[in-house]
Amino acid sequence: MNSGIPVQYFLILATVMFFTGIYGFLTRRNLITILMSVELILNSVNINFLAFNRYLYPHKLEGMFFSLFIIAVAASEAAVVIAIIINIYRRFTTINVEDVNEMKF
Amino acid sequence: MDILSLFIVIPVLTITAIIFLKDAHQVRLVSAFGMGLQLLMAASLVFLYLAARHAGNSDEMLFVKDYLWFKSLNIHYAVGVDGISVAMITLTSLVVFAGIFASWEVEFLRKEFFVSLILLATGVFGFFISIDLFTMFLFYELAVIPMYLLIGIWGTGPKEYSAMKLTLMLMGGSALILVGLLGIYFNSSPGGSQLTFNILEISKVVIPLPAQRIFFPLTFVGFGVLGALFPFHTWSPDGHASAPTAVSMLHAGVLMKLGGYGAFRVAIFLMPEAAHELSWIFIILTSISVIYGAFGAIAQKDLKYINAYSSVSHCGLVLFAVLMMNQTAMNGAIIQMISHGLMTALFFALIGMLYGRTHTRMINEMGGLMKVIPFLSVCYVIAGLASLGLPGLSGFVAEMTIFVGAFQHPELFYRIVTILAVSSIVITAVYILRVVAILLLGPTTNEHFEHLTDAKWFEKISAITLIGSVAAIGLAPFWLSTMIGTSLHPIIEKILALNPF
Amino acid sequence: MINFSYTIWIPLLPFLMFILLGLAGHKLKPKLSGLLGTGGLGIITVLSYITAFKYFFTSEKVDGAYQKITALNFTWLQFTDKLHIDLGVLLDPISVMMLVVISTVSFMVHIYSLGYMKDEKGFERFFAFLSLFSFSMLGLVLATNIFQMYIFWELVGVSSFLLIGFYYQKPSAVRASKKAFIVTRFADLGFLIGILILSFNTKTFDFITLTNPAGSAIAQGGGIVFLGLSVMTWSMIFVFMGGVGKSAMFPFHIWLPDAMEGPTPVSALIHAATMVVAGVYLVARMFPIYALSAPVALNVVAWVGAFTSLFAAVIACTQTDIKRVLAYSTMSQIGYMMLALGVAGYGGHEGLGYMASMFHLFTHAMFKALLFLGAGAIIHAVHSNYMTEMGGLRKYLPVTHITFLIACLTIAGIPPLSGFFSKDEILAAAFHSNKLLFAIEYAVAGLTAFYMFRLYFSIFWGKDTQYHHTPQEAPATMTVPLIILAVGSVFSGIIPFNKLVTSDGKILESEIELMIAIPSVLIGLLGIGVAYIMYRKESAIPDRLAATFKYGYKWAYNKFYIDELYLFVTKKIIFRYISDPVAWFDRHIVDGTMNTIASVTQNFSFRIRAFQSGQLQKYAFVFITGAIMLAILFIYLWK
Amino acid sequence: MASIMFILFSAMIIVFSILTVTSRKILRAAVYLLFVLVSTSGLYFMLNYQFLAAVQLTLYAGGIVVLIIFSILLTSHISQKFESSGWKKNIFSAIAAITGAILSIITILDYRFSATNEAAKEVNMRLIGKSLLSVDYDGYVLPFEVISVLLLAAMVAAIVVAKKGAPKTIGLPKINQE
Repeated sequence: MNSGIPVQYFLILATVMFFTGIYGFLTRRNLITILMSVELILNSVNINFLAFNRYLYPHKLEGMFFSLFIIAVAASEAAVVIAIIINIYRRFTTINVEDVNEMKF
Repeated sequence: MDILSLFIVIPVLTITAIIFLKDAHQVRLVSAFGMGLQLLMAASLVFLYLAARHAGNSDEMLFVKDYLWFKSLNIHYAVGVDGISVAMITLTSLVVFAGIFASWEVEFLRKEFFVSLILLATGVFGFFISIDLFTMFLFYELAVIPMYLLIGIWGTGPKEYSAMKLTLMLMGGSALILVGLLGIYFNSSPGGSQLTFNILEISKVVIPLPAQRIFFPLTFVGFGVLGALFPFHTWSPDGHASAPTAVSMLHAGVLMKLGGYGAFRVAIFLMPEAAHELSWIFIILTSISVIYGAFGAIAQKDLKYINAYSSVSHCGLVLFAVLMMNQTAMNGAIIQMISHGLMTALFFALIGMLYGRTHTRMINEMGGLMKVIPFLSVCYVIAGLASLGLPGLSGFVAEMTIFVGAFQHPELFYRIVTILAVSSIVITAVYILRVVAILLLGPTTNEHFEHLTDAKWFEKISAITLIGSVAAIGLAPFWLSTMIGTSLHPIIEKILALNPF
Repeated sequence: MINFSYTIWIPLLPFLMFILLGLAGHKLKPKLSGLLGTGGLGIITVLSYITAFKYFFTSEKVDGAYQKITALNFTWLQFTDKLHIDLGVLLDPISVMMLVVISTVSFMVHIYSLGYMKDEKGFERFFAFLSLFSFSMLGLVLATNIFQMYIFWELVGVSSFLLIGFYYQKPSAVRASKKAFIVTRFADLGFLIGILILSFNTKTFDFITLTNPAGSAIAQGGGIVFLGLSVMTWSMIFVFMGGVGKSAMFPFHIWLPDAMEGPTPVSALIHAATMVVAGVYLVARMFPIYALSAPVALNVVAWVGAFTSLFAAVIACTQTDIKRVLAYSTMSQIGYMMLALGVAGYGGHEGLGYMASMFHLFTHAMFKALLFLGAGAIIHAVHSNYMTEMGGLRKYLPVTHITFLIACLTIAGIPPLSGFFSKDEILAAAFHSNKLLFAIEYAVAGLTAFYMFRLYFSIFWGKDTQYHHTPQEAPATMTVPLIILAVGSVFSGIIPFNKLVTSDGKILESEIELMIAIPSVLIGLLGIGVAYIMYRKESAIPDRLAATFKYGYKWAYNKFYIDELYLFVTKKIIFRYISDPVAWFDRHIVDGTMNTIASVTQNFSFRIRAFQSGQLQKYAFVFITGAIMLAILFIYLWK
Repeated sequence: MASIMFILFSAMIIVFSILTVTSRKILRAAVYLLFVLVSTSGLYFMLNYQFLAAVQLTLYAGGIVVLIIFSILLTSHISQKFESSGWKKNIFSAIAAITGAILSIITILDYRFSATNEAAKEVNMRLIGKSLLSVDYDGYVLPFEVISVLLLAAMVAAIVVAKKGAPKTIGLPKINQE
């Protein structure tokens, strides 16, 4: 099914996705959109893992399981982050990341 | 338990006892008891030491004990004393003892005050008994740090500023010392065997000259900061002015001596070649200290500032003499340390007592105190006379030994500088007499002063202890001078053997 | 060899007395402490006389010369193998003579003080200080080595300080004591430097070694030259500087007139008879070195002495405070002694000046103490120091009057009183050495007679002044010392000094040279005559003279403004131009640098803390950029 | 066929990723994210990881995106438009991102990947299940347990953190008014 596509394509795709996530992470102000960017980054990594697993080491399952665990971690991360966001919102009545700078100096 | 470690154990036990005391009134009694015991220990140490020497024990250090406590760097807890350290230990215990009585009426956080004070003393004692450079440095830091709390909490005036300044500058000095010590350590074994921090072992090897050239100035300046070497002395006036009485006493009386002692025992003893080569730079700096401190003192109006500058001048003389690198001058340096320690402690104690009564330290706000509080005034005059080098008091012995010793230097430059340094005795006389005349003599200017009370019993103990010691050294310097001289002898031999000048 | 070891008690006894009176004095009754002090001094006087007798008449001479005897010596402080401070007792003609002088005058002053200081507060303190002074002075003259001398020199200075400032609530006394101490201290600096140079070159402090004419010390010193003069000369000039300070020679004389603020017995003891001659004693002690190894320094001594004697005599003619007149007179007379030393040589007839100087020191101690004590009695009676407020006192104070007159005649050099002999010897010595110096001294002799009789006539004759209280003759405790000293002044001239105290210890043949003696008596009589005309009765001549020599008089009256010059130097230069700038420099430059370092660090950290903005995205940006940079670095640049 | 599918999916992923991070409306961004995630699962199918693709769909697309949307609803207006962030920030971030991307891509293209010649394993549910619970060489029971504890902890933490009534709240929640 995938015979025609070189592994590099997957990797380039993942890279683009990754840096799009980075860009979002750096530019978005809303904490939730930042979280979305993080999800993008995580996904791009997943793609990489699976591509490597499939193309280079098809007889093993590490990549797949790694992706599986990443998805699980991402899920818990999302849960906690959203709880934090809601808490921050209560405290500062905003979820703009630039206004949340209590940790400065 | 060896006798030297007792000098650390006793203060530590005293501190522990104070911490567990419930009644604040007992704190000072316990402290006085502990430090009195320490004084007795010091006295018995002197006797033990002299007895051992008399019995023909000619080791460089006596009562040596050595425990390894950090194997990979070969750091030992090593203690040992020679005549110089014995003299310094005696000085310290005298000053601490007097200091406890001088701070008898500290009310605020009394327990913590005495704990910090004794902790400081512990550091000083540890410093003087150590013969392992690292352990020595450890105790040095232990002595410097409580000072921050003591000034910052119990001080007067801009105390936070002064405490911070003092601590930062001394820490800067410590940093230099640490670099110097490590430099010595890594050069301590040119043969490639085990590196060591032990002073005695290092003194047997010759540290390569290029290394000495780097690490001698570092070590010397590092200790010089504590010894009020120009231009690193400015912590001293502010620090002393803000510190509470006992802390000023201990600081000027003992802690500044760590500088001189360290410069002598570490910088010059271990790196004599570089010391000889570079001494002219530091001779210039120290003679500036001597003259400059004295001139600075003339212009001051605050008693503590006057005394702080005077200390700069006198401690400058210590470093000056140490750098002359001959037996007599070094002997004089050690005696000067002791003498200055005692008399400056006396000064600060008296200033504290005067301040407690008049609530001012400005000389022009006081006057005619001799009539009102004769005991304290007479003590002040005696302290002043000791400071300006009156024969019969310790200052004379110290200064004359230094001057005669320094003047034996074979090079003309050093002799001329000595004459400059000698001229400080006149300037000293000027500022001492100025203070005495304004402060004590003349008519009583302020009617509030008419009702001041003279010294209380604990103040008398404090003053008399110190005056007695000053007079004892002044009248019979022979014992002290000989005790120090015999210990200096091997050190000088070493220096001379390396530098046949 | 006679055992002199008991002489240790001579200095030790007053020291013990000082400790006793100083520590326990306030617990004793004042009278008891006074008697204790006086009694102690009495014992010392007896001991001194015994010592003098034994030394001069029973000790063996070698080659007809008195030997220096070290009665006792122990090391007090070891500097090096060769240099050590010893404390001990050295007996030789001059120290024994000084013993007699000091103990006699001191004893008289003690007795006198019992009366004079009777109702003063701090009576026991006064006696404690007097004991301290006696201790120091005796220790000074008995010193076996130059450093012991320096030690006691300093102690003498401090006891003088304490005694001048005895009335410590009087600002002028405090100022005077401070001035005395600091000026002499400055001079002592020279002394100390001199000692250092001397000891560096000779490697010894010991007097006997140093002053041995055949010894190595004297031989060595001439060789090494520094800035054109031999080091020996340098060291001797510096040592002499100490003597100049203590003996109130020009230019360090300014403290002595002010020192008259102290109680009058103190002035008599310290500032007339004993301490101020310490400088003379010092030069005499080191005399062989001066004479044999440092002739230039000896010349300096002579000229300083001559100048001071003239200078002080001129000022003395204009002063009105009787104690100040006496103070300037003291300076003038000490100038004489210095000059005599300065013109002397070592041994033989050359040593005439040395002998004359010591002789004059002896007689001067007697009559000057007498003058001061007499002045004290007058002040005691009149409650004023100013001769303008006195006159006609001969009726009220007969004993004082007679003794004072004797003293005045003595100082004027009228035969057969003692002053005649000693002064004559000095003039003779000067005459044989340097005619110019002789001329100066000759003039001074006339001036001396003039100002002393000016004083005498103004006080005891002159106008009849009305007093608030009729002046009364002093009590016996005060008059008895006056009489004893008067007897001493009259008869001490017959002591054969030429046999006893000479530069090399041998007998010096000298006789009165009529060629010098007669003119000197004549000029003395001339001075007395002029004073008689001007001050016997109230007359307008003095004022007219003063008006004629207006500027000269004004300068002399204001002591040639030397005080002002010093004040200018100390106040303006030391305080304002050295000390204050140093303090400012320290606070602002040195400390300022430290503070600047601190504040720069602080500012820097305030600046860089902006990095810690709390902005998550900035952190992330930096992190990612950094990661990319590193990647570029490691992949492409770091090959 | 496969390449068309790939192009399709990757085009969707890239386009919607960019839309996700640039859209000024937050709910739309969430929806774009959903599209990205769905396309990604398509890629997983292509790579023959059906199980993972399913997980991706359910957990990501179903769970996380719903969670995100809920939180959006709790904290923002749906129609709220973001003010665009500063151009400086955007440009610098873009430069950083593009540089990074280029760097990575160059590296990827430079690198010669070499695959093994081992026979591919058939990934089926049985194998996955066995591996997850196995302690063998290929077993993942430890991470599995760890992840389950983590999930539990995350759940508890989420509840604790988001719980109302923390004592030091500065502003009252104004969700209802909005």
